[in-house]
Formats: sequence, C-alpha cells, structure tokens
Amino acid sequence: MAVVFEKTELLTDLPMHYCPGCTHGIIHRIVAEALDELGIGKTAVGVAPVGCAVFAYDYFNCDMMEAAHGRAPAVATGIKRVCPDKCVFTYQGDGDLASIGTAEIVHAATRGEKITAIFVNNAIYGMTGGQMAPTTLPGQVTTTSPNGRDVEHCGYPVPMCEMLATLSGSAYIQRVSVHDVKHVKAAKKAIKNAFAAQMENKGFTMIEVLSTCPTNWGLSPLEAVQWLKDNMIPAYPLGVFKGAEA
Amino acid sequence: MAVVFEKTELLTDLPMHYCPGCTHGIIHRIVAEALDELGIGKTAVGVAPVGCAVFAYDYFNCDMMEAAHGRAPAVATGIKRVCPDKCVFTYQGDGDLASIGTAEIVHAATRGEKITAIFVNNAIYGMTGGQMAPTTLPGQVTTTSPNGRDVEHCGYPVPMCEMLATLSGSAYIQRVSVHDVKHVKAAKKAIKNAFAAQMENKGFTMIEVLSTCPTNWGLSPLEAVQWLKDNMIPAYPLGVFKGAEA
Amino acid sequence: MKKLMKGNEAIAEAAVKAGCRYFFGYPITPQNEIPEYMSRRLPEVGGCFLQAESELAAINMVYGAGGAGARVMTSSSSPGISLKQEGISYLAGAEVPCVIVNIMRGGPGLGGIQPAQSDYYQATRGGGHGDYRTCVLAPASVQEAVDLTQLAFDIADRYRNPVMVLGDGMIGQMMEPVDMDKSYRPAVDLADKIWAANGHIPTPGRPRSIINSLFIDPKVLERHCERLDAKYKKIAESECRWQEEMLENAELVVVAYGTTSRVVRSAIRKCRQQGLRVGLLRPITLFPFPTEAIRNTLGTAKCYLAVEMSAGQMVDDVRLAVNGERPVHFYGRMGGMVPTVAEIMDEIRKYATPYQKTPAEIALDSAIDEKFQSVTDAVGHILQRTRKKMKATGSGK
Amino acid sequence: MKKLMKGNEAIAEAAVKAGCRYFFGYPITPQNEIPEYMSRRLPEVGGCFLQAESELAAINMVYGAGGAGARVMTSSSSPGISLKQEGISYLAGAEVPCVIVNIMRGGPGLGGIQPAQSDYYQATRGGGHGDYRTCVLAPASVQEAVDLTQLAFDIADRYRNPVMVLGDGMIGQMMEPVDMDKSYRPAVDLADKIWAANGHIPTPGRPRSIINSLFIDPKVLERHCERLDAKYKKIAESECRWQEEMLENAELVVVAYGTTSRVVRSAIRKCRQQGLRVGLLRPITLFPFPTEAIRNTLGTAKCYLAVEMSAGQMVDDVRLAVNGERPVHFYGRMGGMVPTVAEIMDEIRKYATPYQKTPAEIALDSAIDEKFQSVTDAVGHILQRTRKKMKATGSGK
Amino acid sequence: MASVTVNEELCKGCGLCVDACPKNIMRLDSAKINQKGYHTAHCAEPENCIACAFCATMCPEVAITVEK
Amino acid sequence: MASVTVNEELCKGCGLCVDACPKNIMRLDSAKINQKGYHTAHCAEPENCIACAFCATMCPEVAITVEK
Amino acid sequence: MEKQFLIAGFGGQGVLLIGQLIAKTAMAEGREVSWMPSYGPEMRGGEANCAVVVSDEAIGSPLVSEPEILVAMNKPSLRKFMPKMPAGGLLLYNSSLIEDRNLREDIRIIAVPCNEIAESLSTPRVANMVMLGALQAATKIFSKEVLLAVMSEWLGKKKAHLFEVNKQALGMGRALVR
Amino acid sequence: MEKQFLIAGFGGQGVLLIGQLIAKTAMAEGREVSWMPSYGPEMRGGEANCAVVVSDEAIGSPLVSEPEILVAMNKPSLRKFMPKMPAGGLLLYNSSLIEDRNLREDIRIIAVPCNEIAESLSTPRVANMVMLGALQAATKIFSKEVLLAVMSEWLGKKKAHLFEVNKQALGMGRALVR
Ligand SMILES: Cc1ncc(C[n+]2csc(CCOP(=O)(O)OP(=O)(O)O)c2C)c(N)n1
Ligand SMILES: Cc1ncc(C[n+]2csc(CCOP(=O)(O)OP(=O)(O)O)c2C)c(N)n1
Ligand code: SF4
Ligand code: SF4
Ligand code: SF4
Ligand code: SF4
Ligand code: SF4
Ligand code: SF4
Ligand SMILES: [Mg+2]
Ligand SMILES: [Mg+2]
Repeated sequence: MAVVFEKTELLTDLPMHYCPGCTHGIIHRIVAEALDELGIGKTAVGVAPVGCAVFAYDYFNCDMMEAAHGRAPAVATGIKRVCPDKCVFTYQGDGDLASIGTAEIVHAATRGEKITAIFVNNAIYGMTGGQMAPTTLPGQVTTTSPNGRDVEHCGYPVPMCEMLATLSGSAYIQRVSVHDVKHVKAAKKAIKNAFAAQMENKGFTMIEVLSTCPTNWGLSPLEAVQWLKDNMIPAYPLGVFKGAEA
Repeated sequence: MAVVFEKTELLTDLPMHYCPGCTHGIIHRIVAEALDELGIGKTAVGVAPVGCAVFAYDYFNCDMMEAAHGRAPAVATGIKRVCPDKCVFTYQGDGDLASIGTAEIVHAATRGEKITAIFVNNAIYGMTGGQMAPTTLPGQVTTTSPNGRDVEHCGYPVPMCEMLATLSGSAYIQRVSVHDVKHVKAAKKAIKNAFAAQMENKGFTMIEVLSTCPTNWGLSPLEAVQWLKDNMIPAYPLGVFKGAEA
Repeated sequence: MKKLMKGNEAIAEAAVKAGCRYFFGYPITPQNEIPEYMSRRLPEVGGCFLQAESELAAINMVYGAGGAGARVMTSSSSPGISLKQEGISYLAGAEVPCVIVNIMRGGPGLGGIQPAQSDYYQATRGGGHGDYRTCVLAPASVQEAVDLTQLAFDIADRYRNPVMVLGDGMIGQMMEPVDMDKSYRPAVDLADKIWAANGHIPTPGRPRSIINSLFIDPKVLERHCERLDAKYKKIAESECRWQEEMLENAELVVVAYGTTSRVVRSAIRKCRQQGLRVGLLRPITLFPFPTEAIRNTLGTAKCYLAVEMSAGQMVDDVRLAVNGERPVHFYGRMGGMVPTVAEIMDEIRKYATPYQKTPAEIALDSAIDEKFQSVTDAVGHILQRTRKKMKATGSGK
Repeated sequence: MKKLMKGNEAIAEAAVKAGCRYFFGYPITPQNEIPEYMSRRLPEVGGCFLQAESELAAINMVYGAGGAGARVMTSSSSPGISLKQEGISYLAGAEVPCVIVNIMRGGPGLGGIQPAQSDYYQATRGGGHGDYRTCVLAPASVQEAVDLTQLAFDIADRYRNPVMVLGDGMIGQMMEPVDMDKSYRPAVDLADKIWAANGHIPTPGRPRSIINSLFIDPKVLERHCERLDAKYKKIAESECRWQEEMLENAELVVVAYGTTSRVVRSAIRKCRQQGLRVGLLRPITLFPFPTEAIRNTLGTAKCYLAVEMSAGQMVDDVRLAVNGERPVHFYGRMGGMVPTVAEIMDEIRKYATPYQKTPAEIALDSAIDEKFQSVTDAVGHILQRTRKKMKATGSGK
Repeated sequence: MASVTVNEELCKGCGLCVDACPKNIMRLDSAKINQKGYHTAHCAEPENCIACAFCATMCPEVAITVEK
Repeated sequence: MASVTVNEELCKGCGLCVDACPKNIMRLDSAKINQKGYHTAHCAEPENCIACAFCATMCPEVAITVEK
Repeated sequence: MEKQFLIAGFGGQGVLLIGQLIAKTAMAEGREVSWMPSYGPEMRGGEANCAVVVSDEAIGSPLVSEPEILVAMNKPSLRKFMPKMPAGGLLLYNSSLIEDRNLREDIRIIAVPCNEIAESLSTPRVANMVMLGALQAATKIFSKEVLLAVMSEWLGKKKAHLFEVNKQALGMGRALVR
Repeated sequence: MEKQFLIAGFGGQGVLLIGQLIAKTAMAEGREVSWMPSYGPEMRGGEANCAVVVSDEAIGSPLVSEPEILVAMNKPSLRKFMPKMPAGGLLLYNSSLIEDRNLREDIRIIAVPCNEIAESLSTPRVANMVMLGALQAATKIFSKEVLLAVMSEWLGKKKAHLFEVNKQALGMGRALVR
C-alpha cells in the first residue's frame, strides 16, 4: 500500500500540547510541509513566540529560537542577517504579533526584512487564559472584556494584513483560514508562496491564519471552527493583500 | 493701532531652543493658536516627546507631561482616561512616533483613543545629531546612513498617515506641511479640525506635519524649506487620509 | 466577615477599596486574576480598566494617569516587570505616585511560571537606570497582601513615589480568609495633589503643572537627585516594617520574607519544640530593609540564615546589616521550587545546636526524674501486689 | 602607532578588530558615535549594521544574531539599557553570548546626558528579572575601552554569557591616544559554536539547535539555574580584574572605577606627595567584583572610601568585601557632575592623617639633618674663604 | 479500500476528522479511552474509504496516516 | 502703513520672514548682532507694509508682532 | 491540629471546587485555612490539583508535599501522589475510573464510585460532590451542616435549584463511609 | 609637567578642532594627552568648548575646571571661564568679537583679532588657526614644526590645497605674539 498521507519529517515525534481541536496543530503541519516541499526545511531557522505556540521549538524539526513575547521579528532579523541564505520564519499569535510586538512586525515589514511571519490569529490570548486580544471581535466576551468588547472603551480589532500592506517593504501578505479542508489546503499554498517569495529575496512576507481557541472561546472543537467561519471571516476577510499569488 | 498678529498667550515667553529656521517653532505656534481659538487651551494637557521638542513643556502654556521616548500616546491615554473632558495632545517627532513608539501610536489609534497626536516629521533624528529615521528618504545621507539610505538594506520610509488610516479607531488623519505661508495656514486649520474632532469624541486624531531640520540636513533655513517642498512632499503626499475636513 | 479569596483578587479588591480607579495592565501568568478582576470591578465603581498593548504601554499609561492625579495601579510578573524598568525610573524621577504589583515567577528569560523571589535585586536596587528607589512591600499572606496594597497607595501619595507590592505565584494564586470589611481610610497626612497635570485652570496659588524628569544642567539634576535621595532616606526612617517571631534568646536568626517566611515559620515552630533556639525576622518592607531590627538581634544571635527562593539576593542586605559581626548563611531554592518545612529544618539544624541545659536545670530535671521513678515504682509495687492477689483469688480469668 | 581617538569610536573599532560583524543599535546621547562609526565601518568588512526601531528590537536582534553564532554588539545609554533588561535576561537565560555597551548618563528618568555611574546596580545585580549575572567591564581610559571591549567578546564566547562594557559619557566622548595596531587574536580556549541555531544540516554529532530559556517544569528550571549559578561562580573565580596603585602601606584605600578612578588617582598622587598614606584599588571587572583584592588590603588599611558618580551603589560591594572589619566611607556626585581632584583630596584628608614618624625615623632624620648642616657649613666656609681670596686677588670683577 | 491509521496516543478525540470525512466513516470510540483520557478516533468502514485524507488534513495532532 | 516689530532677543536671523514677505521689505541686519550672536530681522519699509503678517506666520521664534 | 489535604484529578473534574468547599467550611467553623491550586499554562488536557490546609493556628506553607489526606479523582493522580502519603494517611479514590490495584497497605483507603453514583442521579457533574460527602464522613474535620450551608451560599440564587441534587450527592457519598 | 587648556566659543567657530590639533601635536611629541569636548543636545546656537590636558605622566581627570590656559573665541566664553582661571594663567581672546573690558590683572593676556586676520586672508574659516598660532607661540608647549605636520595630515589629500592658507593663518597668529 502506498502512503497517501503521513506526518512530515519536518515535525518531530513529540505529541503536541495544544488543547483538543485547537487548530494550532494544523498550522504547524502545513508550515512544516510547505518548508519540506520547497526543500528548505532542514536548514530553516524558526522563531517560536510566547503564546500557546511557545513550545513550537519542540515540534518543528529544524533549528529554533525561543523569542521574548512579541520580539520574534527582531530575533528573526538578527538570524536572517547572519544567515541570509536560510529560510527564517516566525510563528506568532495575535497577542504576540499584533499587540506587544506591533513595533517589531511593522518595522520588519517596512525594512522589507526577508523573513516570513506565520501569524496565528485566534482573536484571544490563549496561553494566559482567554484575555482580550487586539484582534478580539466587537462584543466578544473574554476574561478582560467580561461584558463583551466595547469598541467605544477599548477600540477595534486590528487588521494586520491591511495595515502592513501599506508598507513598501512588504512583499507578500495574505489572510487564510483553517476551518475546513478546502481552506487548510489554500492556507498551505499561501504559506508556500510566502516562503518562496522570501527565498527570492522579495521582501517581508506574512500569512495571517485565522485559527480557533475552543478552550477560551468556551466551545467544542466543532463549534469553534463554525464560530471562526461565521464570525471571524466576516471581520477578517480572506485574501491576498500584497504581492501576486504564485 | 490694532494688533494684526501677536504671540498667543498659549505660548510662554521663554525663547525657544530650536536651531535658527527650524520649523518646530512654527508648529508650536499653530498648535497653541488652534487650542486658543477653540477655547480649550487653558485646560489642555500636552505631552512632550523625547526629541528636539523635549522642552515643549517650557513653551506650551498649559499643563504638560514629559513622556519617555515614544511613549507619549500611552501617557496621553492615561491622562485622557482621568480627564475625559480635557483636550489631550502629544507632540512627537518621527523617531519618537514612527520608530520606538510605533506600538503605542498604532494602539492609541486602533483604540480610538480620544487624543490628538501632532506628528512632526523631519525625516531625521534631530536631537541626537542626525541619524537615520524610519521616515528618512531613500538615498538620504544621515550619520547612520553615510552612503544614503539603501532601501534594500534598511527599508523604506514609513507612511504613518496611510498606515494608521487603515485602523477603525482613527477618526481624523491628515498630512500637512509648513514650508510656506499658505501651507502653514492649512496646517493650522488641520490641527484645529483634529482638536475639534477630539472634543467631539470622534476618536483618535493625528496631524502629520512635514518639518525641516536645517542643522542635520546641512542646509540653510531657506534651502531647507525648499528641500522639504521638493523632496519630502513627493514622498509624503499631503492630504486628508481619514475623516472629513470640517 | 472573613471571605476566602485568591491573593490576586484580594489585591485587586483592596486597591479598589483604597480608591484606586485606574488600572492599566497586560496579561501574564501568575497574576492574570488582577487585571481580570479589575476589568469587572472598576466599571462598577466608575473607574477605568484598560488592557494595554504591552507592559511598556501599561507603565506609561500609569505615568499619565498618576501624573494627572489619580490613584492608579498596574501589575505584572517578572519578565513584564523588566519591560517596565524605564517607565519605573521615569515615575521615580518625575515623582509620580503609583502602585506596581510584581507577582514573581522563575527566571531568567522566559523561565517558568511557578513562584520565585529572584527579582529582589531588581525591586530593591532599581532595575532601571539612575539613582532611585521604589518602596517595596512584601506580603506573606492574602490578608497582608490586602493591607499592604492599601498601605502602598498611602506611601506612594505621601512621598510622590512609586511603590511596589512584591509577591510571588503562591501569594497570588492561593486562597486564604481575608477581612474585606475593614473600611480603608487614606492616611490623614496626605496632601491634595496640587501638582497634578490634569488641565486645571492655573491660579497664582496653583500654577500650571509640569511633570518631568529631564534636567539638562547637571548641577540642577544633581540637586534634584539629592532631593530624591533625601526622600529615600526619609522613607527609610519612617516606613520600615518587619515582623519578629520567637526571637527571644534566638541563637540562630532566620531572615525570610513573603512565601518563604511562611515555610520558615512552620520550620521554626517545630525546631523550637525540639529545643532549638531559633527565631524568624521577617522583613515586610524590603526597601527600606529592616537593618536596625536585624542589628537588634545581635545580642542573642550567634549566626544568621537567609532563606530565599533565589540564588541569594536579600542575603546581601542581611550581610550589610550584620556587617561581619556574625556569620550569615544562605539557603535557596530556584526556578519555581518552594522549599519545604523539612528542608528548612535540616538547614536550621546545621547552624543551631539543641539547647544546652544549665547545671541548675540539670539538677532540677534529675530531681524530677527521681521523684517520678519513686512514684512509678510505688505504683508498680501496688500493681504487682494486686495482680498477685487476683491470681491467688482466681479473679484474673 | 598611537592614534587620537574618541572613546566611542575606539570601542567600535576595537569590536570590529575583535571580529564583531553585527551591530544593532538605536541612537542615544552620549554614545551615538558607536552606531555611527559602525554604520560606516561594518559594510567595509562585510558586516552588517542595522539601526533598530528601538532598544528592545536592538537587543532582540542581538539575541537572534548571537544565537545564530555571530559576534555581535549593541550599545546604548542608561534609559535605553533599562529598555533592554528583559532582553538581557533572555540572553543570559538562553546563554547567548554578546557584548552590550552602556555609556552611562545621569538619571533617573530622562535625567541628563552628562557622565554618571548610577547604573552600577543595574549592571551588576541584573536589572532584569531572575537569577542571572552579566560580566561587567569598566574601562578607565580610551585604551582600556579598546582592550576591554575585545576581552568582552572572548569572555562572552567562553561562558556563553552577555558581557557588558560599562563606561560613561566621559569615557565615550573623550579622545586619548590608543594603539589600534596591536593585533587582536581570540583566546585560544574558545570552542566552536556548535550550539548555534544557524540552519545547519543536523548530524548525529551536531543535532538541531534550540536556543531557549523556557523550562516549564520547576525542577528542570532549578537545575538550569544551578548550572547558570555555577557558571557565574566560575566567572567570579577566573575573570576578576582590578588595578592597584600606591597601596603599599595605604592606611586609606580608595575604591573607584572608570572615570572616577582617574580623578581619584590624581588626587591620591598629590596626597601621597603631602605624606598621606593613601592608595587606589580600581575594580576593572565590576562583576565579578574584586572582593579578595580588597580583603588583601586589610593588612594596612584603617578605613576605606568609595568614590562614585552615584548616590552610592558600588559602596555596597565594598562593604560586603570589607565585611565590617573596617569603616567604609562614601563620597559621591550625581546627575552628571564629575568630582574634581580638589574635592576628592578634601575627602581623603577627612580619613587619612599625615604619616606620623616613628622615634627611630625621627632620630635618623635629625642625624641626616645634622650631617647636612655640617656639610653645608663646611661648603659655606670654603666658599667664604674662596670669595675672600678672590676679592683679595681682584679676580671677582 | 484504503487504510486509515490513527495514532491513539496522539489523538485527542476532537472530532474534526469525523466532521471532515466525506464518507462519514470516522468515529470517536466512546468505549475506549487513551492514556491521556481521550476517546480516540478510528475509521469505522475502511472498505468505504476513498483515501481522500480529508481526515488527516484536519487532524490538529497529525495523528492520522492514510495509505492506499 | 503698518508696524512690524521684531523681538530682537528672540530673533535668530533665519530669514524665513524675509523670504515670506510679499512686499520684499523685511531685511536681516548684517550690522547688528544680538546677545546670542544672530543678525536680526526688521521691516525696512514700514510705509510699504500691508500688514499681511506673512512674515509673522513663517517666524519660527514667534518673534514678530504686526499692528495696523 | 493541622490537617493537610491534596485533591487531584483531571482539569474539569471539579477538584479545585472540592478544595474550596472544604476550605470555606473549615473557615466558617473558625479554623485557619489555606487553598492552593496547581497552575500551569492554560492549554487543557492536563491534570489539576489543589492543596488545602486546615489548622488551629496560622498556616505556614500552603503547599502539601506529603498529603495526610489524598483525594484521587483519576489514575495519574493516584500514581503521582499516593507514594508521597505518610503511613497512616487517608486515601479516597474515584473507583469509577481507578481499579483497586497496587494500593498501599499502610494507609486507610476508601473507594468512592463517584461517576457511577453521579450518573445514578442523572447529573454526572456532581461526581465531585459524592467524593466530598465521603471525605466529610471519613474525616469529620468539618461538619455536614456547615458544609451544606456553605454549598448553598456557593450556589447562590441563580443555581439554587441545583442544591437538592448536590445535597443528595453529598449524602450518597457520606453513606458510603458509614 | 601637566598643562591644562580650555578652548571655548560658539559652536561652529572651530574650537573643538583647535583642541584636537593641540592634542595630536603633543601626542606626536610623545606626551600624554586627553581631549574632552562639552556635549549637549544637538540643537544649535549654543556654546562649545573642549578641555585639553598635556602631561608627562598618565592623565587623571580630562576635565579642566580651573584652566591655566584659556582660549576664548567669544564673549560668553570669556565671561564664563575667565573667573575660573588661576592667577598667573594665560588668556588668549578673540579681540575681533570681544572688547578688552574688565579683564583680570593677575593673568597674562593676549588679544588675537582672529576674524580680522582670517578675513584679511579671504578665508574667514581659518580664524581658529590664527588663534592656534598665537597659542603655540605664547606657550611653546608644542613645536611649530610638528603642529604643521599634524595639520597637514589632518587636511589629508582632499583638502591639501588648504594647507597654505592654514599655515599662513598660523603664522600670522604666531607673529602677533613675538
Ligand atoms: C513580556 C511578557 N508579557 C506577557 C507574557 C504572558 N503571555 C504569555 S503568552 C501571552 C499571549 C498569548 O496570546 P497570543 O499571542 O494570541 O497566542 P495564543 O496563546 O493565543 O496562541 C502572554 C500575554 C509574557 N510571557 N511575557
Ligand atoms: C529610550 C531612549 N532611547 C533613545 C533616546 C535618545 N533620543 C533622544 S531624542 C531621539 C530621537 C529624536 O528624533 P525625533 O523623534 O525624530 O525628533 P526630532 O529631534 O527630529 O524632532 C532619540 C533617539 C532616549 N532619550 N531614550
Ligand atoms: S488555549 Fe486555545 S489556542 Fe491555546 S492550545 Fe488551547 S485551544 Fe489552542
Ligand atoms: S536639530 Fe533639527 S529638528 Fe532639532 S532644533 Fe535643530 S533644526 Fe530643529
Ligand atoms: S481518507 Fe477520506 S474517506 Fe477515508 S476516512 Fe479519511 S476522510 Fe474519510
Ligand atoms: S482529528 Fe485527530 S485528534 Fe481529532 S479526533 Fe481525529 S484523529 Fe483524533
Ligand atoms: S506684514 Fe506682510 S508686508 Fe508687512 S513686513 Fe510682514 S510680510 Fe511684509
Ligand atoms: S523669521 Fe523670525 S527668527 Fe527668522 S529672521 Fe525673521 S524674525 Fe528672525
Ligand atoms: Mg491568540
Ligand atoms: Mg525627527
């Protein structure tokens, strides 16, 4: 019998620590496969964030660095300048990338830093127990917006793709989702595009992946993918915001 | 004889410390006059940056706080939440607002913080002696881009107005210049619009003012305004990026 | 009435009771219950909770709100507190009062999230630049976390200085009974904040306000620093707090604060029962450090033992206090490990020998022993006789 | 051949000579000449200078580049160093070597831009969270700034630890002759950086690299912290450096580092000429602090004087070293004020009395005086006689 | 006929594979519980499996291997 | 006829007022030097001044008062 | 008197609540108490436990390293903590999820089929209350009456309708021990 | 021997350069030297000065609080620093910008019309070199020949054509003192 699907070698054998049904795992897989399929996986250098993906260095089977919360783009910049021919990527949550790490991602983008940011937007701070993120939807209940996010009081979701696309240094920016098979496949293609653009020295690349957090959304895994589809996609339209799809 | 023009009471009598011909002084004046003409000057609270305008607290004749480099929007947020009915503004350079303070300005904007940022873009770090700013033009020589800014190496100018206009929380965003009388008058009008929008609780407001740095550009005051007109305006188009002109 | 409350929530409620109406923070374990509680509670009392985009933004929002005259608080845990160091230095330099809570976890770097005390240097020596001090209060129970949080606001306002409440994951996460009904009243000596930059209409008695830490002329800055230094000396004189336990005749004085001091206390009680002359000196304020209180124990102390959840930080202050007059030992756990009572007892035993009786005591003891022996002997005789009798009468079956 | 160079530029060039090819920094007075020099120089040698968007970004770029195995440096001044504290804690926790230059200025807060030494605690105690230490080197001249910068890279690589070069505005801004032709060679004991995360193809001997400071299990984190602690102890044993000057018979030992030590040295020379038995002990490494060197002076020292441009920080380490065996005094200036030679001489005179001669010495001296007198008398007689003769013979015209 | 193998120690019983399967043949085993306490998934009708790997595509634990 | 007064201690001789004046009547005084060492500006032909305040509008030091 | 409890199980089995109710009840009875949860990164699937100390004098460490009284709601907890119990300690374990193999012989042991009993009440979520009832009866460190009062207060008005089933669960737990 | 110079004036008058050339020349002659500028925020219009110390042994403080030799290129510098000079010190002042009023009587004073002389050479920018020439002649702490060599090196190839006018300026300054 021929193998139709098996775990890529670019992922280690360690069981992942994510909650049941959390789509972080899917995103790990497609990132690893994309690297593998482009033949740049073994010599890639990844940067893990502070967030639920904090142990990503245990799962991606390549050189990895653990960055301080939000600083992954700066760390990746340091690595890339030393290893300009390697594929360097960050894997960051929305708290990490769109809140505390805003300056670092904006300036990596405007510098046209030749790295790829995998931006996992689950509209919440997962690891710390479900606080409001800058990406939290209006009205969404979190532990620090107990009556639902009040935009008058604490503002609006940050559209990172739209914002970073205004910067000349950004080369490829796309928003994708992983709530069903079709979208998972499209997401993987987007990630491959971004890595390819990086290796062609086109500039800064970022893929925003809409992701679930069943635990902190208080939903079952199936309800969570449905909620993503029904609520997040309208607020965060999918598409390519910068660069041409390969 | 009737007074046609005199120094507003919203500026103190202290001589300003700026270099001869530096347009920081003009911007101080129009900010003060705008506050005064709206009748909100005496009870305004201003936040001075770290940059050449670091002594702004000596010149604006209202309550003032000196913020850490880049953090003026956070400081203004703290003030505004305590004094929601007062006009609260920051006065920040391009190093301050567009480099180290990127996260703070982006999140003040996305929060729709009801403050006004006066953003003085002179394409350089004035106070520290002419290093490259994120707003430095491609090819521009500075003390840290001695061969001219190489966009391949250190990226592209950051278009703050364009970038912040993508955020829902921003209510009024305009870029103006002060290189001649006509533009100075338009700049003052823009600043008044922004203050008015703030007092109507419309959200975050920012006026980017293109300004000169004769000293670090190595030009005479007259050459400097000319350089601004010839080089900065093409790179930083003037106009309203968010909100309707009053 | 007492209520069972988590340390973090108790700190938050205590702050609200103390008139804190502004809170700016950013999530980090193990202190998340503080911002979470504040996000529910502050709107109820007309206050404002804002989740900042980062710890940097949070501390600078605190600077703004505190500078505008509000009672304001922020909280974080170790890495987040490191990010606030520039801001804390500004708060101290510009003399803006505020309360900063650090619920410490293991470090360095990302480290772990279990309780630790390895930010002592940072808290007491100024992790930020320049000559400044924050007052540092270290609660050892949830009730004390409440009391010290409220005290922190008073001290902050009294001296126009940031005050830090230094707890750890255990203080933050544990529940204990607290009395929340005690009504808080601000200290009577606190003056109006006429210095606040809140957009007041200037009057001759109250000109416009400038909140600032920049003094470009070194002579002026030196004068400013001297004023600050004098203030810190005054804090040292007036605000030092500590607790003494079983220090009478203590030949070994254990110095420990916060979580560690609880474990030490249990250990000391047991050791006292075993006849070891050991006592506890618990600093409640870490800056100012209770140097004099320690020196007052020199009369009985033969040596000192500092116990910390760190590689040894407070022990420096103990050494500075003891000034070479007695040996100072150290026992520490790191990385989130909390020492156990048994461990500390072992450590105590290394330095404290069981109590040696005086000849008079020995004489008394043997007299008692003899008396006891004669009594039991007498009882024994009676029993023996009775038994014999019973055997003889056959009633023993 | 010696060249007249500014401290800042000399540090930059020394780093380049030591193989530093990556520099990430952010402008701040009084250290701007370092990034400016690097922006010109590094491209010439195939290196990379990048102006970061902030000090935070800079230190994290350093972490990335250092983690990838490069010799990398950053520099800043006091407020900027405060912002780097989280990053420095991460570098120490993840054991990434790098060199951090702090050209100190007056604080706290925005403070001023003139020379100060008020970041001593921050540098030596870890301004960041957790139990960690950076090695701290404090040059007192431009030449030493060169030598210590190069040494810093070796120490950083030897121990996989961040090393700080701690100067101040004066060291950074002044020009002095330096010998830049001395060719630098990395220490021979430095191993290949097989731990570097640089995208190497993994082999059994060199598996994939993970650079990390997170250890979620407190037992594991404690073990990690213990390993770090053992490393710091080794640094303390092996890397301690100091300079002694005129310590023979010194009854007063002045302890001062960096800029202050130069002023103290001048003062001491003059005081020695005035017969005061005073000497200088200059710590070159601040961590490790030359505790043993200080204790070695206990033989002659009657007391100690620490001089700093701060409210008194290093003086704690002097006290810890002296351990109460002698009085330790302090003299400090703040806010950018540099003490003058005259001030320090006044201070020295408070504690050092002029040398009192022993009776034997007095006897010897008067014997010499007598002899001298008789000699000059004799010469005087001869001259007188000669003169008389000349007058008599008329040859004096 | 294809073979769908679920690594039972990795599976967390989230059910995303069950939802994704176009043939409706993936099931969570309510009887079985793995070491971590989860009811694991398995392919109930391998004979109907078309080896589309939709199940594997959605599995966050990368616990599924599909062969044909 | 209008009056244009330059506060000489504030003026830094930058010349922006000179450039701005539509009547070309503002001049820098090359003979005069103020306390800070600058050649200050003045209105050379007040009789031709139209009190448009362009000079004052461009003055970074807010050193000019215009009356009519 | 000082009693140390350790209550351990999967996250979601309500072990933290068992501990809180013990602590609150003992507090209501005038004792010194402390409650200390294990805490970790938020990601689920892990184990949870809490330590409760009830004492007549001020409590030292709220941590319990050698539990006199261990409540094990699942197998991993039993495996992890039973070996740390002192001889003579009391173990209550959830026999619905744990077979009674390899148990220690130097401790007192009570098997509580929490899940079965809870399911018999058609309210699986009260499994922890069954255990709490058994614990109350086995230790008598706090009284049934005060426990019920505390539970009622904890349920509040909104969940008052759940009082009966919780009380029943407690009662059935207690019944197991008598 | 240790000599302390303070050279002060407006920013832009070339006072830092005077100091550097002194330091380089003395260094070339085998002396220990230090040069320390005043530094402030970059904004212009302020004053600038630098302290130079030339010595036969290692230099302590590079700061000069009581200048033995003061060069004042403008009035504010004279006002600020002349009072700090020790008696017997040497003052050279730029008489083009400073009237000779209220000068101290316990010091040696040399008036140097720097700007006039420089303008006579049609090169206003060499005013500082006129002063440096006068200084050399007045102090003889370093030699004319080495100074010229150092200046030539400093000008380098690109500005070699400026050597003559600088030399002339130096010479005219020296001539004033003889
Ligand atoms: C400086 C600092 N601040 C805060 C934290 C605590 N923290 C850990 S993860 C996290 C946010 C995680 O949210 P996100 O980035 O959205 O990732 P997710 O867990 O949702 O995948 C925070 C605030 C930290 N470790 N360090
Ligand atoms: C944390 C910190 N970093 C750096 C500095 C140094 N610094 C002072 S002003 C400035 C930049 C000024 O540039 P800009 O904001 O453009 O203002 P300008 O002077 O051009 O008006 C810098 C980097 C500082 N004071 N604090
Ligand atoms: S907390 Fe949310 S984001 Fe984190 S692992 Fe669990 S489900 Fe995923
Ligand atoms: S340095 Fe530039 S920006 Fe600063 S005052 Fe001078 S001219 Fe203006
Ligand atoms: S491979 Fe396709 S058909 Fe087969 S079990 Fe998986 S999803 Fe169903
Ligand atoms: S998707 Fe994976 S983890 Fe989820 S139930 Fe299926 S096999 Fe198990
Ligand atoms: S007011 Fe107008 S016309 Fe008069 S001097 Fe000024 S610019 Fe010229
Ligand atoms: S614009 Fe103002 S400062 Fe400039 S020359 Fe005219 S009056 Fe003087
Ligand atoms: Mg998230
Ligand atoms: Mg600027």
